[in-house]
Amino acid sequence: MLMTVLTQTGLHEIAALFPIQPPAASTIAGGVDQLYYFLTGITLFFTVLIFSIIFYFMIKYRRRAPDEVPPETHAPLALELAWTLIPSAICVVIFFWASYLYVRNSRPPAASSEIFVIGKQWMWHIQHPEGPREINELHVPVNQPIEVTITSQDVIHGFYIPAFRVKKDALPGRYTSIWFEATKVGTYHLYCTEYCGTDHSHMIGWVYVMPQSDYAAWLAGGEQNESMSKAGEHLFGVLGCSSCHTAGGDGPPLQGIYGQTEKFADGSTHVVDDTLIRQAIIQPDSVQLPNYKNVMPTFKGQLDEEQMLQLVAYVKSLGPQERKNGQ
Amino acid sequence: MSDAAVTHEAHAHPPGFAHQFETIEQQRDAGRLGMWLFLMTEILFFGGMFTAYTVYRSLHLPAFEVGSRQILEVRFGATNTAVLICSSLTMAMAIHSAHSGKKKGVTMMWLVLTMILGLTFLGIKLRFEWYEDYLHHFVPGLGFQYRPEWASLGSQMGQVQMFMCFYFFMTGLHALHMVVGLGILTVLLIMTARNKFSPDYVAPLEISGLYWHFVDIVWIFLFPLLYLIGGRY
Amino acid sequence: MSTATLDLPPAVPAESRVTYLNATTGIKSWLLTKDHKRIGLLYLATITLMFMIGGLAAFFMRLQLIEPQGALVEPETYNKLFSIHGIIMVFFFLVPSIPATLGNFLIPLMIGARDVAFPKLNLLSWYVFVTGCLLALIAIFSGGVDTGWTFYTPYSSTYSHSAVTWMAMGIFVAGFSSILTGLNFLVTIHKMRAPGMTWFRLPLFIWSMYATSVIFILGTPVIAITLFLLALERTLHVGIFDPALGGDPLLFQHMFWFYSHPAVYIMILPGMGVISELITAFSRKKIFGYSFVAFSSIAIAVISFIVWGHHMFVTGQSVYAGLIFSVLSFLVAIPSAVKVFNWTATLYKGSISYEAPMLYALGFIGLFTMGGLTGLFLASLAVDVHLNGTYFVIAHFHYIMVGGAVMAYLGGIHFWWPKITGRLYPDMWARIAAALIFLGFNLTFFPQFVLGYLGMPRRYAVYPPEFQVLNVLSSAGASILAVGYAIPLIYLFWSIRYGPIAPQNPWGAKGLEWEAAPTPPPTENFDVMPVVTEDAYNYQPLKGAHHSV
Amino acid sequence: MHEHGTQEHGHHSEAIVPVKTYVLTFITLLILTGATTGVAYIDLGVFNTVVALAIAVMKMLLVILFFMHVKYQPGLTRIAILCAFFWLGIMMTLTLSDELTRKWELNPAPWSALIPHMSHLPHIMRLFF
Ligand code: HEA
Ligand code: HEA
Ligand code: HEC
Ligand code: CUA
Ligand SMILES: [Cu+2]
Repeated sequence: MLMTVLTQTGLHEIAALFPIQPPAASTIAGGVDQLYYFLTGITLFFTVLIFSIIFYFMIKYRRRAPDEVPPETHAPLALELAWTLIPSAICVVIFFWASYLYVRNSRPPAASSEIFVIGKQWMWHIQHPEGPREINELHVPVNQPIEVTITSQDVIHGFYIPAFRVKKDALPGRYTSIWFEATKVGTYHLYCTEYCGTDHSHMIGWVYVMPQSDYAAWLAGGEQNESMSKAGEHLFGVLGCSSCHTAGGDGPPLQGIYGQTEKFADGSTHVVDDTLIRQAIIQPDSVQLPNYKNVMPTFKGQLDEEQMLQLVAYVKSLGPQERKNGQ
Repeated sequence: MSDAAVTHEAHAHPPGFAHQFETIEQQRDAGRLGMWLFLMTEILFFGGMFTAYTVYRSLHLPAFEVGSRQILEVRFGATNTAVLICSSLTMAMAIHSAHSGKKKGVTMMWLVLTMILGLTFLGIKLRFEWYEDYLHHFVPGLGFQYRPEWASLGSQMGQVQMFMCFYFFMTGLHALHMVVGLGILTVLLIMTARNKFSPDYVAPLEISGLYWHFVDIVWIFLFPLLYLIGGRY
Repeated sequence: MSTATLDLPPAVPAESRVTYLNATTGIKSWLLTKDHKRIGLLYLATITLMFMIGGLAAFFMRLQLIEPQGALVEPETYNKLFSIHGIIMVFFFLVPSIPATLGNFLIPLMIGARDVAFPKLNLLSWYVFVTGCLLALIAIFSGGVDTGWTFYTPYSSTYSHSAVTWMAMGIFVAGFSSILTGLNFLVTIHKMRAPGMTWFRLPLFIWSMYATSVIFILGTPVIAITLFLLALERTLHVGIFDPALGGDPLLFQHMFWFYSHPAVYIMILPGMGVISELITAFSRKKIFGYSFVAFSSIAIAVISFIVWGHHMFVTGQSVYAGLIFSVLSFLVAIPSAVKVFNWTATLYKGSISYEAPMLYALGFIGLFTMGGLTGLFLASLAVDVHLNGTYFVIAHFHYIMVGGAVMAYLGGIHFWWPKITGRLYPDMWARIAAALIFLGFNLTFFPQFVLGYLGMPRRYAVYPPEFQVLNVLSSAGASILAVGYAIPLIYLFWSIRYGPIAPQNPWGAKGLEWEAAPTPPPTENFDVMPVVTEDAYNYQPLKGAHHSV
Repeated sequence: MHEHGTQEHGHHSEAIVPVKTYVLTFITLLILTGATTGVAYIDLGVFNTVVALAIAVMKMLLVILFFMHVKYQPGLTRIAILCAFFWLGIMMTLTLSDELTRKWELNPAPWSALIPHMSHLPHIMRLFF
């Protein structure tokens, strides 16, 4: 929008020199930009207001004689109330607007496909459930909501795609998530925004938004990795999970548990989600099911975050409502 | 703006009177307020620890309970609580005797008693708790070892060490305050011996008393938080 | 009453009168002084030094960023540069700046006391501060620190190989100097006011120092304990903040910001107090809405403690907590707005003159407004998701801290310089410097708003080439800024020896420090202890003592 | 001329707190210490924590009011103490407001079952239910 204004006013030489607006390439971006412009408007209004009043008074009431004594003025209560209440009202509007967008942007639509991201000093590891893995590159289809599950192998990183107006920190030992739906085919920056050590500024990459058909081709082509859940299934056997988690084994069968609400032995209820599966693997004793003995060993320290995500993907794939994975 | 002159009254300065004040009452009030403000700071200082402790206790409840029940011994904690309460009483009595004009020997006796009780507290803490913990490898950083009995905690066993870390840090910080308090008491003892105090001038005693009582209060919270709140049944 | 200087002796060369400056001589008389005025000057010298170190780091940073691939140093060094810059500027310059220099110097003078309540503690606080500075310098020279000023765990606790522990100890120690200063000020303001100096006659600078001191004593202990835990974690690795051992890195962020957000108001509140003094003096007006301005300081101090989570909107804090902290952050904007409007309205029908301090004051109002309003962008959840961690944040806080707080600090130094030294400085140079700083400042930091919106992350030693033009603009501005800061340094030093002798009250300002205390004051401040019979800023004496809203 | 006395002087001759008060306080404190220790050995569920903390607060109040003479002192001291605890409360509550609600993002809040038609609620409200 600003770009067009610049171009029309003949300032396009300047506009060509450096951009003044980031590309907006997701469904989220538009809403955020509108609020951003509104805030810019408010800021301009008050800044211009204050500056002009000051300049006006500076000239009108400049000192004319060294011993000038100006008249006394009084502060009417109404005025004080006005400039307390009007900004308050503006703030209320901004708060609700911003929070509405934020809450909306923090809940992925049900039809999202998934991508997993691991931050590591100093690169982004990205896994597609179908198998392909990438480093510092992220290929996504256009017009498809995508939920990104983010974690970190070491310190805190920040996963940031400015063109989509999304950002979330990658925390060691925890899953965070964002979602976006790209709207424009193109290539966009991917940054790390949480300071993470020496090469923090090299922890950058590119996001490629592709037409859906190209994306499918990309998935099919390239190096052929087994899908995440396949890799997870493999691990499930190697690590011995399958020895217990089979019908008649010591552990509960995992078929169909994903997304269900479970009652724990202490009576609390929990939804089986990525975080809970991760917790079951790292801290099994904190996941106590009523009819089972607490025998599952911890696998803490035996898995890196990538393998963890593969296991999670596998357990998920046993779920009843197989999520559409963008095929 | 100044249309009246209040000269610095040249009244006979009582001992300990500082030039920047107008009256000795003003000075005493300032000292008290100053100490209370300092104690506010202390509350937030320990408060930071308490907050971290609360958060982690709620996150790792089983491990913290095991640490509390299986490592800490209530009898020492309770005894020490009683010892500190006694020392608070003797401290209050020391101020009382100076304030009501008793012989300096009486005040000194109360001060010495307070110090003895303070030392008793530290002695119990050191000998029967910290030293024993060290022998049993319960000190993080000094050869901490996990116990087979804690195996039921499974993967959460590591947080027993975290509990002990908080335990040593909180009680250590408290003990450090006690040591500072003992230093202050020593100074007060010397001042009393040199007849610095009179019924009109007990401010240093009083202000140090506030500090001593505060250290007592910290322990009044540490005792249940570390030793008791999970229950010992 | 109307010409307040009447009953005071005419301007006498400082040399022929006993003042706090010449009452005793020799280095020792300064290093062992218990005089609040001299202690203020000791602080002034120390923080000026620290400012130059922090500024030098900034200078190298801006050089580095002229080229996308980095013009000067390796990323490793750049990381140390901005960490040192942030840490020095915040903990060793801006936090103590106005309180420890002007606050120390002026509080007893303004309320009509001979000294602060605890002069020995006051001196002790300076020594503690210097110890903290030395520890920080040790950290810098033993390899530097590369954590950023925020010390986020687990990077700082487990992964960084730099001198984090030394630096944490430096800040820990310097914190106690803040606590002692705050404690001293609170007791002084409560207990040492001259007869007739009621709460609502206090100059607004005193109110703002009161509010600042409250933050000092309630916030500082928490950063102390937090950094202590960090140091402990670094040495023992017991998992207090390390998620691999069951710790929660976000707890560190909570505890860090519990202090560090209020700390940003430690940095701005004293500046706001200075501005209230300057605006009234140079427009010869009673402040508009005295009690609103006074109470807004207290409101800011209190609310500042409940907004810290706005630094954590994208760091994994829960959505609920995010909503709470967002609404509270908007709340804190209101008292700031009240102040800005009341200052502006004070000019109305005034008799305005434009000496250098007034230029700084007007610059402050404009730049603070911009900095504050861009704070609203960041308090808005959805927008902060985009702007967090980018140069927009950098621009926001430099507008407030450099355009606001440092401007106010310089304005205050210029305003009270004659009082402090008994000398005048060349006003023309002062105005030129003020204008240069204003220009250089905007050129440096305005482009950074655009950079941030474009998505350029902060703490980047190298950056994508499309950001170069804006970065070069910013670096160009920074060099103008450096010149702008160098000029006052020169002429103020010059004036100590060669400046013309200052008259008793060069600005014709109200207030005990100008009207009742000689310039420069004697060691005990007043020849005759003052009694107060009128409101602050009574520039319209015809109407007499009258208390307006 | 002195329109308001501004120096908040205390009372000139301070009353001396009788020894009896001290001794009574002391005995109560000892009793409470015994009580809190004893209660820890009885299974009261969550109330173990509640009782232990309540007793600690009572003991603290006794020390503050009598040993530290706050009962006999001007309001300013009390305000200072209240402020400190209020601020400590802020730190704890708001920190826990994050730590304890992180799970809710993925799992519905505990009371969500009470609200049957949550899909009709606006986004912001839906978060809470
Ligand atoms: C002196 C320092 C100072 C001050 C006073 C402020 C003041 C404010 N700050 Fe700022 N801030 C910092 C220093 C400061 N800040 C620093 C150092 C950081 C970064 C730390 C780091 O990560 O390294 C930061 C970061 C920061 C963030 C986190 C950004 C992020 O990392 O994602 C946020 C988010 O809410 C924020 C908000 C605010 C708000 C709402 C105010 C408000 O108080 C502003 C109030 C003022 C006004 C609003 C202007 C005057 C009002 C008017 C002219 C009237 C019109 C008003 C209305 C319509 C309301 N700040
Ligand atoms: C009080 C606080 C304060 C002050 C005054 C300043 C002053 C300046 N700051 Fe800084 N800044 C911070 C607080 C402050 N800053 C903080 C907290 C951070 C965040 C750090 C982090 O991420 O952890 C930061 C980060 C920061 C960055 C971002 C770095 C990054 O994220 O990669 C940049 C980049 O331009 C910058 C620039 C500047 C400049 C150009 C000045 C100029 O105003 C400085 C001008 C001053 C001088 C140059 C010295 C005085 C001059 C002389 C005495 C003359 C002689 C000297 C020379 C000739 C060189 N600062
Ligand atoms: C020694 C047997 C055993 C092994 C080996 C084992 N588990 Fe388990 N698992 C259990 C038991 C028993 C439970 C029930 C939880 C409880 O009560 O502690 C469980 C629970 C779980 C749950 C939670 C189920 C729910 O409904 O909430 C998941 C997920 C899980 N295991 C995954 C794994 C994975 C992945 C592995 C291998 C890496 C594995 N398990 C290996 C015994 C085992
Ligand atoms: Cu990874 Cu910054
Ligand atoms: Cu903040």
